[in-house]
Amino acid sequence: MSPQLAAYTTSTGEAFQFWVLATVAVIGALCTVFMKKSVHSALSLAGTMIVLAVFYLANGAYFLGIVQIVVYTGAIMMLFLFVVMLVGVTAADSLKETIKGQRWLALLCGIGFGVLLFAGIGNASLKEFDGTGRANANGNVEGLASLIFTKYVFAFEITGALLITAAVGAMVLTHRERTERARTQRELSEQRIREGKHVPPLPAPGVYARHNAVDIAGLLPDGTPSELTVSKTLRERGQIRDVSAEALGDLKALEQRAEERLERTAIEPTTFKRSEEASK
Amino acid sequence: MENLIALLIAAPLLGAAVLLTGGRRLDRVGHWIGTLLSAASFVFGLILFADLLGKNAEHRTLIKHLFSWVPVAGFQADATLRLDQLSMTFVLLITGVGSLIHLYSVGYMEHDERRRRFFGYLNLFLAAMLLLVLADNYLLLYVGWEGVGLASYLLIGFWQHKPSAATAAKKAFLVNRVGDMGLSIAIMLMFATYGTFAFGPVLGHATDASEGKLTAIGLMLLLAACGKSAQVPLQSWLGDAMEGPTPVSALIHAATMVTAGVYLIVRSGAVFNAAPDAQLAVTVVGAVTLLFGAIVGCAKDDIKKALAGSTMSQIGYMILAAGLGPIGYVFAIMHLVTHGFFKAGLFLGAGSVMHGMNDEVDMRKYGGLRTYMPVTFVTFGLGYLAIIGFPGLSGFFSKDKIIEAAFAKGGTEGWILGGAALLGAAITAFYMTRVMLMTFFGEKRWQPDENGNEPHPHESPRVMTIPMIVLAVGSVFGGAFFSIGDRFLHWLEPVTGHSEGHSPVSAWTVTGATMVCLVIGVGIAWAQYGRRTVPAVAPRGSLLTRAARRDLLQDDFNHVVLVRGGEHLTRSLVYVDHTLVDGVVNGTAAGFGGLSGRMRRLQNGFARSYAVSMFGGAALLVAATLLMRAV
Amino acid sequence: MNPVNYLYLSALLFTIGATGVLIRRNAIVVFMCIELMLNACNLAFVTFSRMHGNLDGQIIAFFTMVVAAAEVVVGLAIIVSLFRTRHSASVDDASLMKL
Amino acid sequence: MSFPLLTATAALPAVGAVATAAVPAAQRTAAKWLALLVSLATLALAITILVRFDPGGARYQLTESHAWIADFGVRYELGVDGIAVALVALTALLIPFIVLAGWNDADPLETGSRRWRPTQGFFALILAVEAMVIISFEATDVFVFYIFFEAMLIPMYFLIGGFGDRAHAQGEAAASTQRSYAAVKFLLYNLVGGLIMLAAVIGLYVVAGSFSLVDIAHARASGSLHMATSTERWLFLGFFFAFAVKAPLWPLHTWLPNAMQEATAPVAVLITAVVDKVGTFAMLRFCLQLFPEASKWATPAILVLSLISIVYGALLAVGQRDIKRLVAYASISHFGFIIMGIFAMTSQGQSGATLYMVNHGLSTAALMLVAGFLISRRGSRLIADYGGVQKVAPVLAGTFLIGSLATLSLPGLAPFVSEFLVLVGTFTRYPAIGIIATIGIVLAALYTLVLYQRTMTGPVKPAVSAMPDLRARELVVVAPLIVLLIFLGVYPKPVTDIVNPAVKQTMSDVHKTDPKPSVEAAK
Repeated sequence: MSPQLAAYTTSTGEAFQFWVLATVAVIGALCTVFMKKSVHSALSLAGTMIVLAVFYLANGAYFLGIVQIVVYTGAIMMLFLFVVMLVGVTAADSLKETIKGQRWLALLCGIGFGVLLFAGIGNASLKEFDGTGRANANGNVEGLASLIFTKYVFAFEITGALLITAAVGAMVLTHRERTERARTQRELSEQRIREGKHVPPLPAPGVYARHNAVDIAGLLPDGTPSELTVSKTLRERGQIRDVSAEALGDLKALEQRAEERLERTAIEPTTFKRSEEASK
Repeated sequence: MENLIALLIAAPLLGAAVLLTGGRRLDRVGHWIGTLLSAASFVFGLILFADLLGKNAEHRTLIKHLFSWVPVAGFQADATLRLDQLSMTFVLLITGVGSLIHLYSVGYMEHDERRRRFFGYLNLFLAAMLLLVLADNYLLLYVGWEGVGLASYLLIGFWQHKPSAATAAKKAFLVNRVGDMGLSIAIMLMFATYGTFAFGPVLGHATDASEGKLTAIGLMLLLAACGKSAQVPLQSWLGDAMEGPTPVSALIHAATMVTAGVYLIVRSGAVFNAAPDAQLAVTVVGAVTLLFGAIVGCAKDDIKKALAGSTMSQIGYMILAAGLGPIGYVFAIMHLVTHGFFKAGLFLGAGSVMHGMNDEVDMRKYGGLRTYMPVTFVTFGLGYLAIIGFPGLSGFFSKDKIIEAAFAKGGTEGWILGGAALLGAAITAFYMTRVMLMTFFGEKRWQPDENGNEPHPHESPRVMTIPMIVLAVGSVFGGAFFSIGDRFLHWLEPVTGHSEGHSPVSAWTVTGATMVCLVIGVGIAWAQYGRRTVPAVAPRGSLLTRAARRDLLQDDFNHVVLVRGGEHLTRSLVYVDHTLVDGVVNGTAAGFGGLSGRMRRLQNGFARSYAVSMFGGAALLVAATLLMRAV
Repeated sequence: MNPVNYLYLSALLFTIGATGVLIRRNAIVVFMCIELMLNACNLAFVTFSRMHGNLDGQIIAFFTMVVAAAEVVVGLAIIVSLFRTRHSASVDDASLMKL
Repeated sequence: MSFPLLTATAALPAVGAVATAAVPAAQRTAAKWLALLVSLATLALAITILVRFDPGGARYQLTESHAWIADFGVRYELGVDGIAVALVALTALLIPFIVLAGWNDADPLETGSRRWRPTQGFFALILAVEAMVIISFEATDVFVFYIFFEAMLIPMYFLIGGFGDRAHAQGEAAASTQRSYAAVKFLLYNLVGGLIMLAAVIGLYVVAGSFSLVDIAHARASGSLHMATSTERWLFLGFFFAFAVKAPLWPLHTWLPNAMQEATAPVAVLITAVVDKVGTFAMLRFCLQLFPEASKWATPAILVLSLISIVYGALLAVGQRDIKRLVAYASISHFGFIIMGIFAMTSQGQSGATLYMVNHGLSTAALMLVAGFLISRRGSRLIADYGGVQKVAPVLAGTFLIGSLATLSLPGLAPFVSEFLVLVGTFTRYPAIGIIATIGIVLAALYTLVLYQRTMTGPVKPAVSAMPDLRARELVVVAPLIVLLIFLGVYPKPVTDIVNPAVKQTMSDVHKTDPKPSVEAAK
């Protein structure tokens, strides 16, 4: 690549590439913001990042472009997905605003800020550019390395310290210190007896219910769903599917169909009840 | 000899201090201590008098510098006493009459459990009054001036458990304070004008100042005199002051304190002489008051209030005389002294009557007392003859001279003033005859009170009658003693100066006219109260009578304008202070509170909200940067 | 085409990210939006690097990446521990700053 | 180096305050005695100052000077002139009476908790206030003065808010609310004043480069320090505002009635007789010396305000139904007189004002403390709840009357001399204002005598019929005050001799001479 000085324009290929990929990047960004499920957001963001990696490469930042793909899109976004999985993959956020005026203020600020930035960039006289040709003359990675280990060596060292600190910090934050001996099953059962609640084992999901999926609460004998039947993690994520209303609707429809079919009158249930009492 | 002047004041002051702080162990002897110290002061006075008589007329002024009182740059107030003929006259009157009244009070207050304190107050009064007349500068005079006011306040309100007495005392002090305001402004004017307020420099160089200044000083002094001497328009307190024990009325509100105004004007003669306008104001006040008091005196059924009206009227005569300038000063003082005798005698007589009548003061419930209390009747009668100016008695000499002097003022003023004085003489004769007839003549009209106690009129004990007799002797012979050979005139002339006026009418004509007025007054009274029986319940009376009973509505005016108005003013000010002045501050506080309450709502705790603010702030920063670059 | 268009894109992405931070309640999504903003910045740096013809911009972008990585690690750790205690990843639930 | 007498006088009560606070909870009486002894020892030191002070000597005597905060030119500088000596003596004199009068005011109602020590706190706070007031009087460094001027608010705040009258009519909860309202109001008013003053203090440093009163006044007098007219005026207003709040001057007065009403009588005396004096004293010392031209510029406005204070305070006193509020408004009226005397710019006025500060301290103490004794007996502050007290408690009534008479400036009692001096001093320069101010004399008689009449005279009300007369302790408090009132009324020369030279100095600071009598002027 021949060094190119003070160019006024890039190649048409790059321009084409820019317009296509920039559209993709913006759509990705918007999807990141507006997708209901965080998994979708994460994936959109990953897409945007890959586009950005391409742009880095196009701008002569080969090292950064690769790092962007490997480290950012590869590692960091995977970390995101991991956490999303931990918190609840399928949990869909409500996009309904709860703070009064927040959305409008946010949009106003965003638009205002954007307009100002655009105006600022537009105002700057950026008609010509140098290009990275000379800077990358000895190879991009070598160029970066020579800067990092000379001019920016202290900053580099400090970032190293920062990374270690961050790693340690993350460990400290997520690690739960066990301050006491783990309790044995016996002790746990004794405690349950002492507290006097849920002495028998927790009911399994789907008991008396029409479904047996793990996220559907089992029905108690009186027909009310019991959240105890669903695993704690799902409960905390709020991912319990409540099918009781649906089930009741189904039941009603079924009964109605049965009545139509059998031409029963509404008296039947009462007689049934009476006979039940009589049997007692 | 000069040290004796200080002792004059010190003796009663000591008495007051001992009696007021001594506690109950002095209860049994307290009254005698008080009387003794008062008499001691009188004796000192007599010694000093003898000393003065032994000197030439020009050297009869003794000055005693006690100590430097308020030394401030440019402002030297010294505690200096001055004894000259004028103050000597007063000293003798005050201590003499004062001692007699002390003696009388021993009997009068016998059954009062707080008698010791009463004598303490009386002694305090004597000390203050002596300070008033002995002071060598106006500021020290002011101390005495307010001191007598305090004593008067304490004594009027002596029976504090009676709300009326407490109110009367407060009223007296307040009205006097208005007068005191005049005195203090006068002193300030003197200081601003002369740089001092000692008698010597001020009176000696009075004419150095402009007439306007002098008139202002004179008018302020007149205001002071009006307050103290119960002259219109500040006369309203004197009638109520009769709530005090009768000896107090005799001593303070007849013989001595109320005449302090006359003393002040005569003492400041040099100022008034150079300020004719102020003098005119003085005479007008005197003339108006002498008629006002006389009219009020005619309508009152309360014996003490009738006498109070009379006092007002007689002091009106004195003020009138004092306002006439050098032609009247001496006669003002002479009338003051004779009035001291006969009015004190009359009050003591009234006290004696009340003493015998279970403290009844309504004359319509007296009648025919002359047989029950012969000594009181005779002494009261002599006082009566003296005050109406019966020829040969003291009132005749002193009052006649004042009427003559009023005519001698000359011009229209002279005629008006003289005429007022003559009219006053007639009214005096009327109301005094009325008092006399209602009390001592006619049928007995007293009835048992609601408890069934019928009064048993009886003569008072010796300790009370002796002072009355002494005063009666004074009222009979005092005037003649002073006037024959112009003794009093020659005595006072070096201090007050004297000039004969040019009367448009001869002295004998005036005397004759006075006699005619006298006869007319007595005659009308006789026709109304002597020949007819006096109704025990007051008839409704004419409009004028009813107005006069209410002090010619002056009190009502005061009540409506000053009391009610003042109450409204203070009440609204309290409201203003609470709502407006305080409200502005509280409003500011509430404003800030409300504002911060609103601001606090922005702090809703949501991180996103804060983020919006941050973002908005960042946008603003960008905008500011761009703007700066654009500019 | 002038590389300045990259800057416009960067500004646009940054604004979208910032708005996202303000609008979304899910802490993870908020974090993603922050990443978006950081990436937008990086794009700008890289573009500047090209326009000025030196590598300093790329260095800065590199550092940004490092810092962003550290930030993500710590931030996600915070989210996880928050989720453990509060059973929610919504930023609105943590409104303890309110008086 | 000689013994630092001034520091010792201020430090002794400060140390005493700490010691009193440290007394164990059970030894309540010991704390009282300790406080009394400390205050008496302070009085002894103050008397030593009085004796060692030479009226004819240098302007500031017994001076002490130490470097403190070198970077800001702050020095710990103390020194007293005649005015300060008089006020230090007044403060040291009044505190033992205040301690003695408040002997039982802070006893805990129930003797339950052992850790609760209100008594110790009460007396420690009083001593702390004394220390700060004394050092404010002594400071000749503006910064030092400012610090203690402000710090005084803290103990005062707790004294007002923490201790109130017993047996309040509306119950303890309502009383407590009103107390804290009064305390907060007191604090806010004075803090606002103090903050404005702080700005002016900093401004002064910027302009003058020093905090030393002596240096600045000297530089101003010699002309080496020139201030722009507007700068001087702004700085003056900053200082004056704080002092006017403290004094207090109409319309900044409304905190005083609340504070005095809610505080116990001894604390009320502490407020009005001691703490407020710092305000008027500072006007005389700082406003006039530092900003002579601005003081003259502001004189007409200040005189009018003080005139309003006089008449307005008196009128409001007439309208009050609460004894302590009445005394508070009376004090506002009297402070009007003091400020008027200061700004009349005549030697009579300023001597009178200084004398007035001393006399007002004595007279208000006498009246308020007796009123406090009265209130503690009946458990009510309302005038209407009393009547006929003189019949059952003649000594109490008598002392109350003397206090009232002192308040209305009866000649023969100390306040008369000062009030008349102020009036004369004002009159010679501003006749109209002097004359209007004399209305205050009449109104003073009105409110005091109405108070006396309603509470003490008339038929005995059932509620007061069993009221005991003054006890020995109470008599010990009141009798010396009355003796002093009479003595200074008859022979004020000892005080005027000390004050006069200082006033002369102040007059020369503002380049003013007394107006000549018109007779001499005409010649």
